[in-house]
Amino acid sequence: MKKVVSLKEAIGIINDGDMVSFGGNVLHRAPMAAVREIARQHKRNLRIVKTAGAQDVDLLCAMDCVQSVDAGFISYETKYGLAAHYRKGVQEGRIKGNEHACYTVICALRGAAMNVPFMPVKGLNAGDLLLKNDYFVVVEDPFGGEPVTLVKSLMPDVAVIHVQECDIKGNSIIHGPKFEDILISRAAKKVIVTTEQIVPESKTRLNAERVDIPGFLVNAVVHVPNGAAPAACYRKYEVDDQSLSAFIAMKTKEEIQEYLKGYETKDYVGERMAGRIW
Amino acid sequence: MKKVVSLKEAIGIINDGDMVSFGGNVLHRAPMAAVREIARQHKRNLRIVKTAGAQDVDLLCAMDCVQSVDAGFISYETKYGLAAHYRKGVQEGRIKGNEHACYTVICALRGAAMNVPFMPVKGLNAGDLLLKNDYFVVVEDPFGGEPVTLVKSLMPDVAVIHVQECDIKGNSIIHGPKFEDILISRAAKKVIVTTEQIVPESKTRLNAERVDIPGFLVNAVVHVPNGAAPAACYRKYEVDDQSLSAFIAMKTKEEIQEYLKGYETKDYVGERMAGRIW
Amino acid sequence: MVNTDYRISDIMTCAIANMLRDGETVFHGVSSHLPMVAMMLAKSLHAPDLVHLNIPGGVNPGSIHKSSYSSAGSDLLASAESYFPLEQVFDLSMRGKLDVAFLGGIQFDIDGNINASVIGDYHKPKVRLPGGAGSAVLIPTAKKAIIWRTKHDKRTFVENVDFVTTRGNLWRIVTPLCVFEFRNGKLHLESIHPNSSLDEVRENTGFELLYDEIKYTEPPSKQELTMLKKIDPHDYRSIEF
Amino acid sequence: MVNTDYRISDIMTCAIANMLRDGETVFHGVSSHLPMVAMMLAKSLHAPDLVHLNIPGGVNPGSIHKSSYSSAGSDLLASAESYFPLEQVFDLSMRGKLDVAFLGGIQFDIDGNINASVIGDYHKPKVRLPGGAGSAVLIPTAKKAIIWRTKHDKRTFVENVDFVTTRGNLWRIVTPLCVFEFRNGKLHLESIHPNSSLDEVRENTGFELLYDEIKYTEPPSKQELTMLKKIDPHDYRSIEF
Repeated sequence: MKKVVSLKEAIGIINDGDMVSFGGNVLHRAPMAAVREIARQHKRNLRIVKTAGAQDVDLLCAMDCVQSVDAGFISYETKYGLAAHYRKGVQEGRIKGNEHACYTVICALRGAAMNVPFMPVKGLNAGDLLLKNDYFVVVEDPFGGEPVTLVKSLMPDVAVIHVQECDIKGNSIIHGPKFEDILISRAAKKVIVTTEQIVPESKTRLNAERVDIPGFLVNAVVHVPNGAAPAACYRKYEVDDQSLSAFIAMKTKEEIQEYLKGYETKDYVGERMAGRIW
Repeated sequence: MKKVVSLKEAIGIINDGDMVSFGGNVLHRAPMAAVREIARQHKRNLRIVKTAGAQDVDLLCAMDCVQSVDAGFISYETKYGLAAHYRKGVQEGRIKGNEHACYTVICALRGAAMNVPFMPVKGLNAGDLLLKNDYFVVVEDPFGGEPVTLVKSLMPDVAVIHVQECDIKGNSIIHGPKFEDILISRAAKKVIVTTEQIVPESKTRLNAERVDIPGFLVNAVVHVPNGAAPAACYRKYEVDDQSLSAFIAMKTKEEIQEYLKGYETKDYVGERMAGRIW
Repeated sequence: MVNTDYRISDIMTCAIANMLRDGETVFHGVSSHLPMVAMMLAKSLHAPDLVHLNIPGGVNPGSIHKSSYSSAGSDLLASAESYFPLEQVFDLSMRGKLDVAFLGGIQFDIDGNINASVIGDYHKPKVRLPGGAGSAVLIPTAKKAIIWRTKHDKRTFVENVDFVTTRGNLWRIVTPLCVFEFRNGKLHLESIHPNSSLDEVRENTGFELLYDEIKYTEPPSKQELTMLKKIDPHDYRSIEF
Repeated sequence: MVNTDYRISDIMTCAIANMLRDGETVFHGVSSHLPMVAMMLAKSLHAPDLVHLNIPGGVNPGSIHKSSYSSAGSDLLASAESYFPLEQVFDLSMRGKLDVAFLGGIQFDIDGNINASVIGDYHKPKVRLPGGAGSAVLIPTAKKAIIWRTKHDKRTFVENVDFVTTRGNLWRIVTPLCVFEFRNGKLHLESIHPNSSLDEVRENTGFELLYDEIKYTEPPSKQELTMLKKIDPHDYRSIEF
């Protein structure tokens, strides 16, 4: 029943081979502490789902945790360039890059939230994505209209989401852009929330209408201040330019292991909170 | 460009034969002033879409404005009994009662919001609704799973929604339960908002994250305090028991015409606002 | 045997409350005061972590004192701990994560067919009923579908329903006289309320009564009745009677 | 003819701004500083009721001064007038209500094929590109799809793209040298920027140049340059150069 756990315990929920979806978008509110712990725990063959990822996907690709990536866009933004480890993994055939159109990831997750095997998608009606990927199929409209493209639902085993506020029951409030986080919290079988702050239940109750993820959907809550760094977290911190630039310059797994080690103290600072009696 | 108009002008947007969807739920925040104006303007052959309706649907059925009703539930709640005019219309064959499962209305509106001709629905896999209605069809899953039920999308021409706060651009904030209002605002081609209060743009901007319907989706804004009465409006007023009970006791169109007349002063009180230069 | 300290509405409310387990996600809809009170009762006594879901989206409302005319009103959100509206409750059930759903209906038969739609022909009905609301998707997907009905007569429990709004996978039906359990594809008499008798149930049921043994529903306890007065002081549980 | 008062980024920004009409709904995505500035410019000058849409969901952000490293950041919501996130922008485009979408791409050919996916084979790529993001659904559905690209060379404007991420229905391509228009199924040279020439465009384009007449892109006006300094003081429009 106790939901507030250590980062290690929470990430222990994830199994090798799981389909995992991350919250945030590119450089914003990605659950980076959780991602680093996934790498430290040497998870294998993860199938990553995200509309638009950056360091989260790139780091896991670098550390050989990834079997496939279903996404519309994997890259840092202009200033930071491309996701080298993801690219290399796909180019060397170690990682399957399932290209979507961002929206088809969204539709595939909507299909999961509704527990249907596919979702119809307007718009995707031309080009090679349709031809080269078995997760798209064009069918007749049984109601007599034009042919319709269907995308196969993506049903994540685990969603990992970083928020600014969460109470001990898991009721979570995201400040600023929510990106696809609410959707993935509904699409996934299990939800891990990392949070800047654990707030009293009385506070979330005062803002009940603003709770983005109700506690009963949440399996684990981890207190991780700066848990999105080096990505940005609205109202908390901006991108950590130095950390991100350093990572992007890294070539070897050894360098990245050191990088992960460098974050351990920060990432585990919430352990004490998990141990407390609430 | 001027969106703030009189109730008469706003309802003028609706054409005979249109598919119209109302906000609110049963006795809560139904756009009753707009519904009364639809009746006064003698709209004909409207195709009504709502998960769960009460006086809104019943009144329009009484006044012969309705061709069909797609809904999961049409009735007042326990205390106020059944929707007599709707029942009578369906029983006499004047109105087509297309029964849904509330959720299939939701799915059909999701289909409209995504502009796809149908939506897959888990759950509806047994019973006569599936057999008797041509808007449901069961198909093979092209990805190889179990057969899947599809519901045909319902694409409203107009959504009519009553809110507590709206600015002159149409940015609308709903307090309390939103029911399916946000969905219908996305599913419909045009959106009419009636509002308890027209608030300054500076106020909606301060609450930008809480805006439920962005102004660019809204075609007409009407200032109608008490515009949901005799239904309830959260933080503004409860159900008007006397008015509702009186209506439910009425049998003839003449009685209801008088009832509608009795509301004219109240319903048109916002006209002056529409005339003002903003 | 009739105890004047409690009414049929109390028996039904307590019987339903005792069907709910701690931690379960439980949904009630519109015109559902009795199950709403039963959920609050269960939560107040043996199921503190029950998750109360409803149409306006108020998760675990703190109070139902203001729900006089509606079990789908804003008051349920005003005192809630989070917002999870109807749309998403349905999605939740589709994902197999809704433990209990409370649903209504007008006619039931021994095979678990439920009619909430029409009397007579669907396209030319003699009587158009309000409609099954969530039933047709929730009964097949909720883990336990509980139907309550404040009438128990031969027009309600019939040999064959006029129309099958949905069927199968219901779990219990609670009436003023008894509780039915649906198992192996048939309705079985699970327990008779202390205010009723086998004869009375038989006389008011239009199909054969199946049962292994005659059991009686546990009467409301003193603790339950005391708690009911506290959580439902305006007696909303009796609105339908 | 070269005016040293403005740079190529200014020409492109102003050219794009002038393609936007008042009242239009316009979306830009990630890594899209230049079109973002162009939208703000249009809105500040001739299109006050343009509706600015973006990934974080900030409708009509009041300022873009804080968007230094990202055109998908929270700052766009912090100063916005309402919230309308990416999911819904896509739905809007599917419904035919998105007037303009800004998209990227790595390779383009004369038939309007766009590659943002791979160089080489899709399943065994020589180079895995970032991906088309919204392109594959927005180019077919937005009323006007504008592509901007800060490189104009024969590796970008090719005879045949390696992979068709999407095709058709694009409207304009804006490069450092010129503007292409897509009409009757072919890319046509619409106008040459004042800093370039027909020869330069031809030398850097891997396909035949189609045109009816030689036109030049309007150079940035004084008013535009003054406004650019105000709305984009940190020169984000030049980030990609």
